[in-house]
Amino acid sequence: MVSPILLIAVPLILAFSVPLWGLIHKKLEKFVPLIAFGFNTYLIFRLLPFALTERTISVVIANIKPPFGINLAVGPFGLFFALIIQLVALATAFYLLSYDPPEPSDKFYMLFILLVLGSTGMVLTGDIFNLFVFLEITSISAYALTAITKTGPAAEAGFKYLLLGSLGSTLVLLGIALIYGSLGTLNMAHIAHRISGMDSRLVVAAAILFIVGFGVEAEMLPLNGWVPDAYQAAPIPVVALLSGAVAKAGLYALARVLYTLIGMPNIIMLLLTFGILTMFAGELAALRQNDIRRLLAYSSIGQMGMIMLAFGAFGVNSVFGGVLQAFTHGITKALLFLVLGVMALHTGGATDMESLRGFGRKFPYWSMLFAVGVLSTLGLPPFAGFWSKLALIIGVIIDGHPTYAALALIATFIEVFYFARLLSVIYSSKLSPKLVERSIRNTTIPLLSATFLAAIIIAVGLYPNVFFDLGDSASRALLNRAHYIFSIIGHYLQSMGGV
Amino acid sequence: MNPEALGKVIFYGSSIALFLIGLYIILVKRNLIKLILGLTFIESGVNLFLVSIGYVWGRTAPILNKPELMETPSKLAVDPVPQALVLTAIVIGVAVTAMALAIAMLIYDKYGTLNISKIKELKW
Amino acid sequence: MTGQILWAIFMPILVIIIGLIYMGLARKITARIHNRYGPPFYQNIIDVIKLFSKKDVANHGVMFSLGPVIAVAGMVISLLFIPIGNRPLLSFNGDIIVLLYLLVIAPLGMALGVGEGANPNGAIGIARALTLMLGYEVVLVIAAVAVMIHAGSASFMEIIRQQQGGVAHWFIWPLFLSALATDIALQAILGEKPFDQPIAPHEIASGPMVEYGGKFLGMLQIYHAIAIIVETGIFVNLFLGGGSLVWWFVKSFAVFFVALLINAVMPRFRIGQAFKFYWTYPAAIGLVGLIIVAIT
Amino acid sequence: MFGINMNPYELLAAVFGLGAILTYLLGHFDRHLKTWLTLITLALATYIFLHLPNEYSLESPSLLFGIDKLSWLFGILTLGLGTIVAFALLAYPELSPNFYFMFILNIGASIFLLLSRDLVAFFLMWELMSWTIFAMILGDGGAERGRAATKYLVWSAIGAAFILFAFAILAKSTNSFEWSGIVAGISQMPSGWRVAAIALLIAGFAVKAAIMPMHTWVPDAYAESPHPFTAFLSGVLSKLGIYGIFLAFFVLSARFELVNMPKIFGTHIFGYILAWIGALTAFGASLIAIKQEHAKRLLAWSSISQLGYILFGFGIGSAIGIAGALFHAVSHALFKTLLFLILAGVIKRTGTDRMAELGGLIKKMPLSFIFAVVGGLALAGIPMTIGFPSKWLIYEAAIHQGFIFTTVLIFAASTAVFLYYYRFVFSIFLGELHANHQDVKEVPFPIWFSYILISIPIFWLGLFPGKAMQIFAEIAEQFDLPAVTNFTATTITTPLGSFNALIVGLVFFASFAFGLLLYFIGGRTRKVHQYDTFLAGEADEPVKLHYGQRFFYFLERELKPLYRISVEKIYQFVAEFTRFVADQVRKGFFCGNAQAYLYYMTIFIVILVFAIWRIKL
Repeated sequence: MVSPILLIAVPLILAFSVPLWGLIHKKLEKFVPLIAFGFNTYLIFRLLPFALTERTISVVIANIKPPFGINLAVGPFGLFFALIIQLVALATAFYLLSYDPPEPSDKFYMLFILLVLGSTGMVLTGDIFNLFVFLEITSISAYALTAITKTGPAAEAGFKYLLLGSLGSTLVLLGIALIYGSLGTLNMAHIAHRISGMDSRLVVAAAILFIVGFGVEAEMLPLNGWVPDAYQAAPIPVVALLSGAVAKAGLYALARVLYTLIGMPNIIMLLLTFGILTMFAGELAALRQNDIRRLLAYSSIGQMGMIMLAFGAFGVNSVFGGVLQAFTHGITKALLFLVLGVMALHTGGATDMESLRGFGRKFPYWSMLFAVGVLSTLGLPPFAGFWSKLALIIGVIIDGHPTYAALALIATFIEVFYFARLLSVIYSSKLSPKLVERSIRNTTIPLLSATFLAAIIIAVGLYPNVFFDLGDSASRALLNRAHYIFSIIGHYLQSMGGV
Repeated sequence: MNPEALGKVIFYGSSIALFLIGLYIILVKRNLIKLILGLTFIESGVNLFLVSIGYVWGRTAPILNKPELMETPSKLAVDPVPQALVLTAIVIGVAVTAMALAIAMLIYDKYGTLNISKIKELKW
Repeated sequence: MTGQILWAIFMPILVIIIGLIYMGLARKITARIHNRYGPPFYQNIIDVIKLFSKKDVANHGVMFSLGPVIAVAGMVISLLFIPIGNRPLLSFNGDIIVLLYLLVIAPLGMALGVGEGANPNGAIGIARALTLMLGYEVVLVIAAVAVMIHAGSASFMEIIRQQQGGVAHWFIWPLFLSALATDIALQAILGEKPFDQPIAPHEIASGPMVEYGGKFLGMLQIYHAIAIIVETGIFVNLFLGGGSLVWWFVKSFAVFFVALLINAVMPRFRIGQAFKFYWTYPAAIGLVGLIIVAIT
Repeated sequence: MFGINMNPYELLAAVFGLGAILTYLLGHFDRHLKTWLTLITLALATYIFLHLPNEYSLESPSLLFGIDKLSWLFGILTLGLGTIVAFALLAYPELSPNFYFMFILNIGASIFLLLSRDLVAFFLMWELMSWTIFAMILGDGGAERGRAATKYLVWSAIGAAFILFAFAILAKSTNSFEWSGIVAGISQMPSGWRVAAIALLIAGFAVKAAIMPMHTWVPDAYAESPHPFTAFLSGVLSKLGIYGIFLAFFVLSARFELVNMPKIFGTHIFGYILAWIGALTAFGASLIAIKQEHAKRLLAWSSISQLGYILFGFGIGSAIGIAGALFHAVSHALFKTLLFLILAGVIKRTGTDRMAELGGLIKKMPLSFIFAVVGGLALAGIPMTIGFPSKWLIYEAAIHQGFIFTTVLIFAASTAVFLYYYRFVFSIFLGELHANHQDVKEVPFPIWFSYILISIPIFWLGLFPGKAMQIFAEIAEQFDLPAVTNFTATTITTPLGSFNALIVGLVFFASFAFGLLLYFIGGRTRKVHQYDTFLAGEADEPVKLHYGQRFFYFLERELKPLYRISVEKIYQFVAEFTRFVADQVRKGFFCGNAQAYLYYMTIFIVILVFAIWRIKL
C-alpha cells in the first residue's frame, strides 16, 4: 500500500514551492496545483481498494505508535471524503489553468493547495489536535482566498467568515482542552475508548463545543451566516472548493467527533433537528434569490442540512445515504459553480437570473452541463444525485425517522421550485441583452473540467455499484466504533492487558 | 484554602474571565479592531485554560535539563503536551489575528468605516 | 325472423306517420286551448310532403346536408332499441344506458350540420339546447338510476316484464317521485314550453332550423316526429308498463298530452333559469325518490 | 442479434439509449433524420418488447424487471401511440433534437417503468419519465412555458415524494424491495401504516394521473407543451399514473382491504373514497372545460375529467368496474391522442388555439374535421366507437354496486362532454371561416395519416369490445381480481343488461341508409356562400358573425357558485405564504451583519446546552 502520508506531504512541499516555480516561469505556477492534486488523485485511487474493506489503519509518523505520537487513521470513511475532496480539487485545479488568478498569483496557488491539503488532513488524521490544526490550515487559507480579490465585498465576506470561523475553531480548541484535561490523551481512538469514564457533563460540554466549532465549516444552521457572502464574493474556483472540500471536511469532523469520540446517540440525534432546520433555512432563503451564486450557496446550505439530517438519524442506512449525498453534493456543486463561472464570463461577470436569461439558447453545451448539475441536485435519474437522495430518504425512514424524512421531502419541493425556475430562465427563449456572443477567454479548459465532473455524475448515476460499495463500507466504518478503536490502538490495549 | 486549589481557581477563573470579556467585546462592540481584540481575548482565555490543565502544583517545566528530571520526569515535571498544544495554538492565533487585521485594513480601505453594522454590502 | 325484419322496416314509417299526427294534434289542441280553430290534425303530414317536393334548397356544405340525415338515422336507431307495444326488436342488444347514448346521436349530428350553416342563431340555439340538456339529463339519469335499482336491471324488457299484471304494478306508483322528475325532464326533452329556448322563434329565428329549408326541414320534421314517440315511449316503458301496440300509443299520447297542456299555458324561461330550475327542484325530487329506492 | 449475446431487456435498454443519443447527435444534420431515427428506434423497441422473456434481474444496482399482461397492455399503448405520435412528428421538423432525445428517453423510461418489478427500478424509471416531460414542456423556452414547466416539475416532485415515502414505508415493513415480496409481506404490516402507504401511493400517482386535487399543473402543462407531444402526454403518460394507481390499489391493497375495511353498499370505504374523488374530478373538470377559451386547455380539462372516470371505475372495484376502468384507460388513450393530434394540426396551420379566432375550417381541412368527429364520438361515448363500451361498463358497475350519487355526477360529467366537445368542434371547424384563414391548407400527410392509424382501433374495439375484454379478464385473473367473463367478441353482458356493439353499428348504418334515402327523395340543393345566411334581415352585407367566444356564457353565469370553488386558490395561498416565509428567513436571518451571526452562535450554544440538558444521556 502506498503511504497516505504522501497525500499530505507532497502537496505541502509543492504548496510552498510555488514561488520557486514562479521564478522559472510565471506560467508554471498554474500547474502546481494540478500536479499536486493529480498526484493525490492517483494516490486516492491506489488507496480505494483499501477503502472498500472495513478496516481502519493507523499510519504512524515518527515511529511512535498510537495512542502516543501523531498518527493518521486512514479508514474507509475518511478515504471516502478524501476522494470527494480530491476529485473536486482536481477538476478545480484543471479549471485554474485558464483562470486569471488574483494577484499575487503565487500566494493564490499556495493557499489553494493548502486549503485542499488542510481538508484532506482533516479527514485522514487520527489525532484530535491535528484535526484542529488542519482545521485551522483549511480555514485560514479559506479566509484568505475569500478575501484575495481585495474588493470590498470580498474583504467583507472574508471578514465575516473569519469572525465566525476563528471563534468556532477556538471553541474546538476549548473542547479539546476539556477532553485532554479529563482523559489525558489526544488520540481519537484512545479518547473513544476512554470516554465512558469521563464526567458526562464535560463530555456534553465538549460535544457542544465541537458541534459549534465544526458546524461553522459544515454550514450548520445558525452558524452559516458567512456561507452566502463567501460564496458570492470569493473567486469561482475557491467557491467550488468551499462547497466541495471545506464543507465536506467540516462535516467529516462533525461526524467523526460525534460518532467516534462522543458516541452518544442522543447527542448525535440533535443533528436531525438541526439538519432539518438548516435544510429549511437554506431552501427557503434560496426560493426568492435572484443571484444564481447566492442561490447556489443557499442550496448548498440546504443540501448540507440534508446530509446532517442523515448523519443524525444514527443508523447505517441513513449514514449510507448521507455519505452518498455528501459525494454527489460535493461534485455537483463544484460542477454548478464552475459552469456558473463560465456563464459569468459571457455576461461581464453578472450572475443574476436576468443577465443569464436565454443562456441555454446560445450555449447549449454549457447549459446542458448546468442542467446535469441541477437535475442531479434535484435527485433525478440517471444522475448520481438520484441514488444518493433515494438512499438517504429510504435510509432515514428505515432507521426509524419517517417524520424527518417527510420534512426533508417537503423541503425538496421548495428546492425543485427554484431550480426549475432557474432552468426555465436559462432555457428561456428571450435573450438577455447582457449576453455576449463569445467569451473573452478561451473556454476549452473549463469545458473539459466541467465535463469531467459531469461525467462522474453520469457515470455514477448509470453504474452506481462502486459508489454503493464505497459508501457502504464508509458508513459501516463510521458506525463501527469498537472496530475503529481496535484498529488503531488494539496493540496498545492488548499490551495493557485489556480489550 | 490550600494553595493548589487557590491556584486552580485563579487559573481557571482568569481563563473564564478572559473568555467572557472577549465574548462581551465581540457581542457588543461595533469596531472591527475591537472585535479582533475580543477574539484575541477569547483565544487567550482558551490558551490559558489549556495550559492550566496540564499544570500540576509545585512541579517544574518539562525541560529535561536536570538529572533528577531526566530520571523521573513524570513525577517532577508538568505535562508537556498542553504546553506544546498551546504553542501551536498561539501561533495559529497570531496568524488569524494577522489575517483579520489585514482584512480589516482592506475593509477600511474600501468602505471607509470600521463599524461592523455598516459593512453590509452582501446580504440576503 | 322475417316478420321482425318486416316490422323493423314498417315500424319506423308507422311511427313517423303517428308522430306527425301527434304534432298535428298538438297544434290543434294548443289552438283550442288558445281559443283558436287550428289546422287539421294531418297538417304536418302535408307539410312534410310539401317540404320534400321543394326544389332549390340552400346548402352550406356536406356536413350541413348530413346533419338532418344523421338526425333521422340516430332517431331511427333509438326507436329500434325501445320495445314498442311488446314488440321488442333490438332491445336485447342494449339496455337503457345504451339507449340514452343512442338518443344523443341524432341531436349531435344535427348540431354538427347546423354548425356548418354558419348562422350564429343556429349556434346559439345549439348552445342553448346543450345547456338545457345538461340540465335535464341529470334529472333523467337520477330517475333512470332509481328505476334500474328498483328493477335490478337496466334492460327494458326486464323492466316491462316486472310491470305486467295491471295498473297496480306500474312503476309509477312505487317510483312516483322519479316519474314526476322524469315527466318534468320530458317537458324539455320534447322541447315544449317553458323549455323551448333552443327553438325560440321570436328570439333566435327558430335556432338550429334557421338555415334549413325544403327537404332538410322535412327531415327535421320527421326527426321530431320520431323523437316525440321515442321520448314519450321511454316514459311509457319505464313507468307505465309498456302494453300492447294500441295501448302503448294511447299511453304515449297521454304523456304527450300532459306536456302539451303545460306547453299551451306557459311562457318561456330564460335559458339560465331553465338550467337552474332543472338542477334544483326536479333534481331534488328525483334525488329524494332515488334515496327512497336505495334505502328500501 | 448483431452477434452480441445480450438479454432482450438489456437490448431494449440499449435500443432506447443508443436511439436517443444517435437521434440527438445526428439530428443536427438533417431536418427529417431525427424523426426517422425515432421511428426506427421505436419500431425496434416494439419488436423487442413483443419478444421479452418473463423475468430479468440486474445484479447491481439490484433491479428486477419482468413482463406480465398489465405491463404488456400499457406497454403496447405506449409504444403504439408513441410511434404514431412520432410519425406525426414528421410534420414538425422544427422541433429541436433535444426534444427527440427527451422523447425517446421518455418512452424508454415509461416502458421500463411498466416492466419494473421492484421499487427502486420503478422509482428510477418514474423519475426519469417525469423529468424528461419537464424538459419537453420547457422546450425552447418562453415565459409561459417556463412557468408551466416549473409548475409541472414541482407537482411531479410532490407526487414522487409521496411515492418515495410510501415505497420506503413498504420496504421497511416488509423487508423487501420487490413487488412480489411486498405483496406477500403486506398483510403483516400494521394496518395504519398499510393504509397510509397505499393512500400516499395513490396520492402520488394521482399527480401524474391528473386527479383532483393534484391536477392544477395539467392545463398549463398541456397548453404549453409542444403540440404533438401534448397528445402523448395526455394520451399515454397520464395512463402511467393510472397504472400506478392500479398497482397500489389492487395489487397492494385489494386483497386485504376488501376484507377488512368497513363497507358501504358492498364496497369498502377506501374504494368509496376513491370513487367519490374520481366522480368529483370527472364532474368538476368537465364543468371547467366548458368555459375554456383555448382549445388546448379545453382538451386538458377534458382529460382530467376522463381520468376521473377511470379512478371512479377503480373505486367501484367490482369486476365490471375494473374492466370498465381499464377499458376507459385504453379508450381515453386513443381518442385523446387523436384529438390532441388534430388540434396540433390545426395549430400548425393556423397558429392559434384560441377558439374565437378559428372557425369554418371544415372547408379547408375536411379530413381533420372528419377525424375530429371520430375522436369526438369516442370522447362523448357514442356507440360504435371505443368510448362507449368503456363508459357503459363503468355506469353498469356503478349502478350495480349502488353508487347512486356518484353515478349521477358521472352522468352529468358525460353530458357536459357534449357541451365542450361541440364547442370544440364548432368553434374550430364549423361556423364562419376567419378571414385570416382563407388560405389554410389541409394538414400534411404524416399528421392525417396518424389520424387514420388511431381511428382504426377506435372503431375496431368499438365494434368488437370482446377483444379488449379478453385482455382485461386475463389481467384480472393474473392479480386474483374478479373478472368479467360474460362476453363474446361483440357482446358484453353484465347483471344489469347487455350491449352488442356490432349490432348497434350495423343498425346504425341501416338507419343511416334510411336517412340517405330520405335525402335523395327530396329535391336538388344549391351550394351557397358562407355569408349567405338568414340573419332576420338585420345585416345587408356580409358580416363576420362567428359565435366562438363565451359560447356557454349563460351557463357560466348560472354555474358561478360552483366555479368559485377552486383548490388552486389554496395552493396559491400556500405558495404566497411560503414566499413570505422565505423572504422573512432570507432577510431576517441572513441579514448581512456579521455581529448578528456571532449572536446566533452564542444563542445556539445556549440552545444546545438547554437541549442536551433536557435529553437523557
